[in-house]
Amino acid sequence: MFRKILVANRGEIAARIIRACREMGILTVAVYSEVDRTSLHVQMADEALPIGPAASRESYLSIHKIIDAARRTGCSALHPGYGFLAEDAALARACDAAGLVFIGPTPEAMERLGSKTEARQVARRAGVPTTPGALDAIADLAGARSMAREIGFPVLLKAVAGGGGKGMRAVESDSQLDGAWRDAGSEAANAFGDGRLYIEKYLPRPRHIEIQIFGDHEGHIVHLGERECSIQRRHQKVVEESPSPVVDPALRRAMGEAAVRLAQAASYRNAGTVEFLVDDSGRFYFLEVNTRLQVEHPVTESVTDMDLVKIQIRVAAGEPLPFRQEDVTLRGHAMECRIYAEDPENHFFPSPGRIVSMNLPEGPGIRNDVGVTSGWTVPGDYDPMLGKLIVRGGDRAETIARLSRALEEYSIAGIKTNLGLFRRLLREPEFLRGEFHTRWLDEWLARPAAPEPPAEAMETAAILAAVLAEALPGEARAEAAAGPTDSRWKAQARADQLENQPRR
Amino acid sequence: MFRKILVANRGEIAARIIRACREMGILTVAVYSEVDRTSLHVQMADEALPIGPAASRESYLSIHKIIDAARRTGCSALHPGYGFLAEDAALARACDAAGLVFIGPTPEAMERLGSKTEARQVARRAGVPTTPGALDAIADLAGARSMAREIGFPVLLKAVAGGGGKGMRAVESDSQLDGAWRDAGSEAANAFGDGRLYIEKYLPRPRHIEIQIFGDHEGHIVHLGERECSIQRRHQKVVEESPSPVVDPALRRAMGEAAVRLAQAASYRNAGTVEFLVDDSGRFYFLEVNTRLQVEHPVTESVTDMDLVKIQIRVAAGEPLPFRQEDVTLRGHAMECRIYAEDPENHFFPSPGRIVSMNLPEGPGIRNDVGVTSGWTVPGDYDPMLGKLIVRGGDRAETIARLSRALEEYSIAGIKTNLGLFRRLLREPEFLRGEFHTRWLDEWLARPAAPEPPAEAMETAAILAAVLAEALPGEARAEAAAGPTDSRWKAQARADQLENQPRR
Amino acid sequence: MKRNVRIEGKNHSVEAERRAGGWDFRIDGKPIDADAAEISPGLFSILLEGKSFLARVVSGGARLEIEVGSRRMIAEVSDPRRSRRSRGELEREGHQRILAPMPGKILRVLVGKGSPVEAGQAILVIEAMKMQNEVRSPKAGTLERLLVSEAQAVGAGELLAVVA
Amino acid sequence: MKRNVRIEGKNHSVEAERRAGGWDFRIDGKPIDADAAEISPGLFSILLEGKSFLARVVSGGARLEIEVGSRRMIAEVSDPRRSRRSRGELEREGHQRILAPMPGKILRVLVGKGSPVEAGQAILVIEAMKMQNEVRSPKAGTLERLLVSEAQAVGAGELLAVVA
Repeated sequence: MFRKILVANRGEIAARIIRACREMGILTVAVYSEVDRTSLHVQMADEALPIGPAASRESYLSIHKIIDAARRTGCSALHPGYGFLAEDAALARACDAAGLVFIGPTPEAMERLGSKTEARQVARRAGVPTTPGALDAIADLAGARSMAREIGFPVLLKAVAGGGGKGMRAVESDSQLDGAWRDAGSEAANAFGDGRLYIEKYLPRPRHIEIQIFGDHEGHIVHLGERECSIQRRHQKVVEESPSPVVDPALRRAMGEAAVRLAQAASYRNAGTVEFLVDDSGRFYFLEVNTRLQVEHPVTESVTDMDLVKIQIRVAAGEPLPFRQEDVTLRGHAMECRIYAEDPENHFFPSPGRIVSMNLPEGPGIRNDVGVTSGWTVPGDYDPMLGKLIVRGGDRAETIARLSRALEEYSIAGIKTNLGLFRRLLREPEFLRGEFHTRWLDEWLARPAAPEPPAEAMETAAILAAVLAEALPGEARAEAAAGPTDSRWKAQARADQLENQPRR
Repeated sequence: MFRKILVANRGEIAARIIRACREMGILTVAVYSEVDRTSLHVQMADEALPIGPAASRESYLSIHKIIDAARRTGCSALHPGYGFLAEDAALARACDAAGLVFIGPTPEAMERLGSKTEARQVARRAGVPTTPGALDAIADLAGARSMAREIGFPVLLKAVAGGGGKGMRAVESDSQLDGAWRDAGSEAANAFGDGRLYIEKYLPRPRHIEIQIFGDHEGHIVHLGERECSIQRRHQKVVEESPSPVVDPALRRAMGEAAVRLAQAASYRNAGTVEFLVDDSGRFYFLEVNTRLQVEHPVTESVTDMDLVKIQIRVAAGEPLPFRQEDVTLRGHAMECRIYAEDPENHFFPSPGRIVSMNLPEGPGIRNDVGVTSGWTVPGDYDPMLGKLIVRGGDRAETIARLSRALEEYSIAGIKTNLGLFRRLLREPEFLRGEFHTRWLDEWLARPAAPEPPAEAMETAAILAAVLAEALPGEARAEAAAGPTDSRWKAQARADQLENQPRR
Repeated sequence: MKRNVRIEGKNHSVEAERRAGGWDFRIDGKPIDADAAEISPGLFSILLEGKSFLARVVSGGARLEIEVGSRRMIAEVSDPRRSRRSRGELEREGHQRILAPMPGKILRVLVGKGSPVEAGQAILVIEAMKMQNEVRSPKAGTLERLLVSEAQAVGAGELLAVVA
Repeated sequence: MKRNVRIEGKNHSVEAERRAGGWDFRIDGKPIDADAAEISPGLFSILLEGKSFLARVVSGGARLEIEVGSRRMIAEVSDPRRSRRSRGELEREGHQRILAPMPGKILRVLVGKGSPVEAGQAILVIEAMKMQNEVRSPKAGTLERLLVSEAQAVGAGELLAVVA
């Protein structure tokens, strides 16, 4: 087993990996940018090395600096987490070259499955259903038009190098194709340095359901059931659960076996996720493979009682998978909310700043995977995810009731978060019935919010709290009640002048 | 189902019950003494009523005030938690009289099993093994001597009304019997208002292993496996786990069936625990029944994925048990540490006072059931338990590794706690091998502590922290670094003048 | 002490007097059976006729954002002795100041100084937390002032532009 | 600034000078490659030659109790400019003051004023947190003063008795 591992990430996932290592008796080395000196992952690691300024390109995205940090501290392996360099085959190759074990798949598998068109080809060959459409990049607009007519509108233009909805456009009819082709191409070129596009059939109201897979050096590949990830805002997952409300044992087996076939075809090793779209009639279509640990891996851990990070490390160290397919059973239900520093009341603006106080929910069935602490200043330089709340229960209804209870206990003061969005979502009958698809949340957010029922006593309580908060002396309290820049900011927010969107 | 429940308790168990109610959509009423106005259970409940001064007798032990609070707030049921009035049949009867449902067994079952000798009779009749000895109170010293000679020394004198080691004496030989008989009798009379004693055979190095049982109104009784509770300090459980390292499926079934037979013989309803002593050869002997929810119920919840408080409420509302014996399967392993406000470095002195800051462990497999918050002043009027840390893992080794990791993350500043004791315990090879008995911890604590390995870097870190803590300005930090009464107290503690013991 | 509180679209006058072990409150002249205690900075336990509420002041300034249970409310508190003009009065109808909604970097300036702008038109793009955030004009008019340029770092609340 | 620190039975002289973004430290004259940051009250993140330590000051006063990882240490910090006598010096050998180790209630007084006491003999019993705590004499001698009586409430650190 490894003696020391470099954790090439920050935030909650770095803390998650460090916890797994600590439980395995493995030393950890954190790396940090200038603004992360006092962050949780630096506190938790056994060693910590600065790797540059706030800008990711000069710190968390610098393969050179990260490999150098691993070498200087005598690490024998590196865990990339998710995001940053996690799906960059160049990091995996640099690890090989430096004599470090990269805790993840081989660079060849990363490259093959990282190309969306190549992954579709692998899927087809493995007999895994894919949406109708191209298996290769489309050469030009004419090619796009002829393919679109062949499979029939609506279609989806997607970036070959893509992910996260970047370089993607839904096209309803022939007349929109021209503009969409141009926009998607330039967006893809900006985001990935690769403007190539392909086309697939657009499914109007699909669910996003993914299968967790695991492979070892001996070629054993298993799946750990599904995660339902249809609750997305602008192609970003927000709530995930397992099992899916629409997956029965037969569908689970079919999807699981398809995912395993695909992974076998790509000689896949370590943890990965095969994403599918599922239509109303339960037909599933391969979407893409994520060649890394997912943000939402804890929901699978909760229903399988396995620690995926520990298994990742064991498999990377050459150990065989410690279980077989027939040993994997799902028990109970789990759901995860991604807590973001953003303002759902105001176009989901990012909301970096100082966390004045933070109360996490506790008690039965609660898991907090959080990357920030009370008193810490969330920098504006990285992804706005503060952490995840994962809840498990005996069944979906208990899990949702528990999650509601947990969200009432949760509070973060000083910055805006999307906690209120989840509280509202968990009262929505369609959500409670499990009736949703990948665009459901965007549509739901666009609906006028139902007026809240009158609650005179709550108003009175708020009035009294407001008066005491405003009038009482006390430095600490005053600090909680008035971030200096905050009020100016809110004045602006109220004016409703802004709109935000994922970076292209 | 009940609309509103009165929670007749405080601290972590009150918070635990409120959480279960909230998840079930049931309103809760907290009661509180003067010193508990800002305590967590008052914050969490839907309603809160003051019931008197700090002294338990005038607040949490006042049946009259509690029933009155339930009536005034329109509650239809009452949950007693553990401790205080939880095993007092008079409360159950007062609930009946007031038209309230008592969430627990019938008063008849409480009385029958609350008498240790009567419980032994029930066990004998149900074919449950008991230690050799008396089935009735012993009339006088002569009777004690003849019984002791019959079963052979060493013997144990125990209070008929007893519990928690009060009114209990181990007697090695005939010559000690006289004094022990007198001391135990007066201790029992003081503690329970009932000085009657009985005798049973003393097992020298037994394990304490208990079976969780559950019964409903239809007479179904099931067991939920065992809890290993041998890690005790002066007869008080400190660490509990499930499954026990020495219980195999055959022993589990035998003990479980014995517990169920006993419960059936007593027409038992709702949650209860049948405690056994288990000797080296795996023979088990009935010890006593706890007619309530146990402190350590979360370890059973963790391995069964059931919520015992919710089942208690459902069964009390007349619902049948939602599962059968064959549906109960244990999965993984769980361990609990009871976090006390006490100083293990100095005779386990209680340590009430203000909690300056508190950091709970988080991440996979962690459950915090805590009754206090940062900034709160722990009153000196009640039990010193602050809360419980419960950890689950795939097996015992992973659970212990995770618990060690969690204990490193755990910190409470401002008052003394026994966190350090657990950190030390989890490095002890005998504990790690599961080789212990009910007196093992007391013996281990009496051993000279192994000198800690040198750790120069840790010393340097402590030096720097000390200098900054002492020298830096800042009100908040100064507060953390210097409780005004604390230093005087420690000066005393150092003098090593004290000795404490459970109240008789 | 006396305060005016505006909440959920209504104005209330609130009196709070300290007494032993707590406060006496009146709202709009009516005594309130309430006991309020500050648990930790910004967190208040409030017992109202026996009902228990946990009120959290999650962000502050002129408009306090308060959560009670899962309910979120905005409260504006003012001291009736201090006559102060509201932001609305101070802000000239004709001149709208555009402030940075978050710390970040000006990625693009989309409209030049002196150019006409539509209501809702994007004026510039700030990058923060991996997101591009378009800052739009609150009204139709002319971009009278433009105080930032591309690649410049800005703090939250910093004045970016003025539309007249 | 300069401080003397006594820890794990050894004395060290420590110099700490602020610099941009942190501190320069010397221990016993030797420069230390360390970066220390206070995360929250009493919680310090300390990087020592790249090793990361979390030091928690869990209780304070003249003797700071500090946890580093699962290691617990007692540190006494003094300012070399201020000459102060230690508690040991101040406390007369012959007179031992017995202080309440915790807030509680005097349940029983076991020895009368003026009576002889053995070292380790129980003098009184304080009840706190449902526990009876016997307070014992640190030395053989006479109970010179007795300042409390049964049923009396006492605060932590309150003087209970003096043995001479």
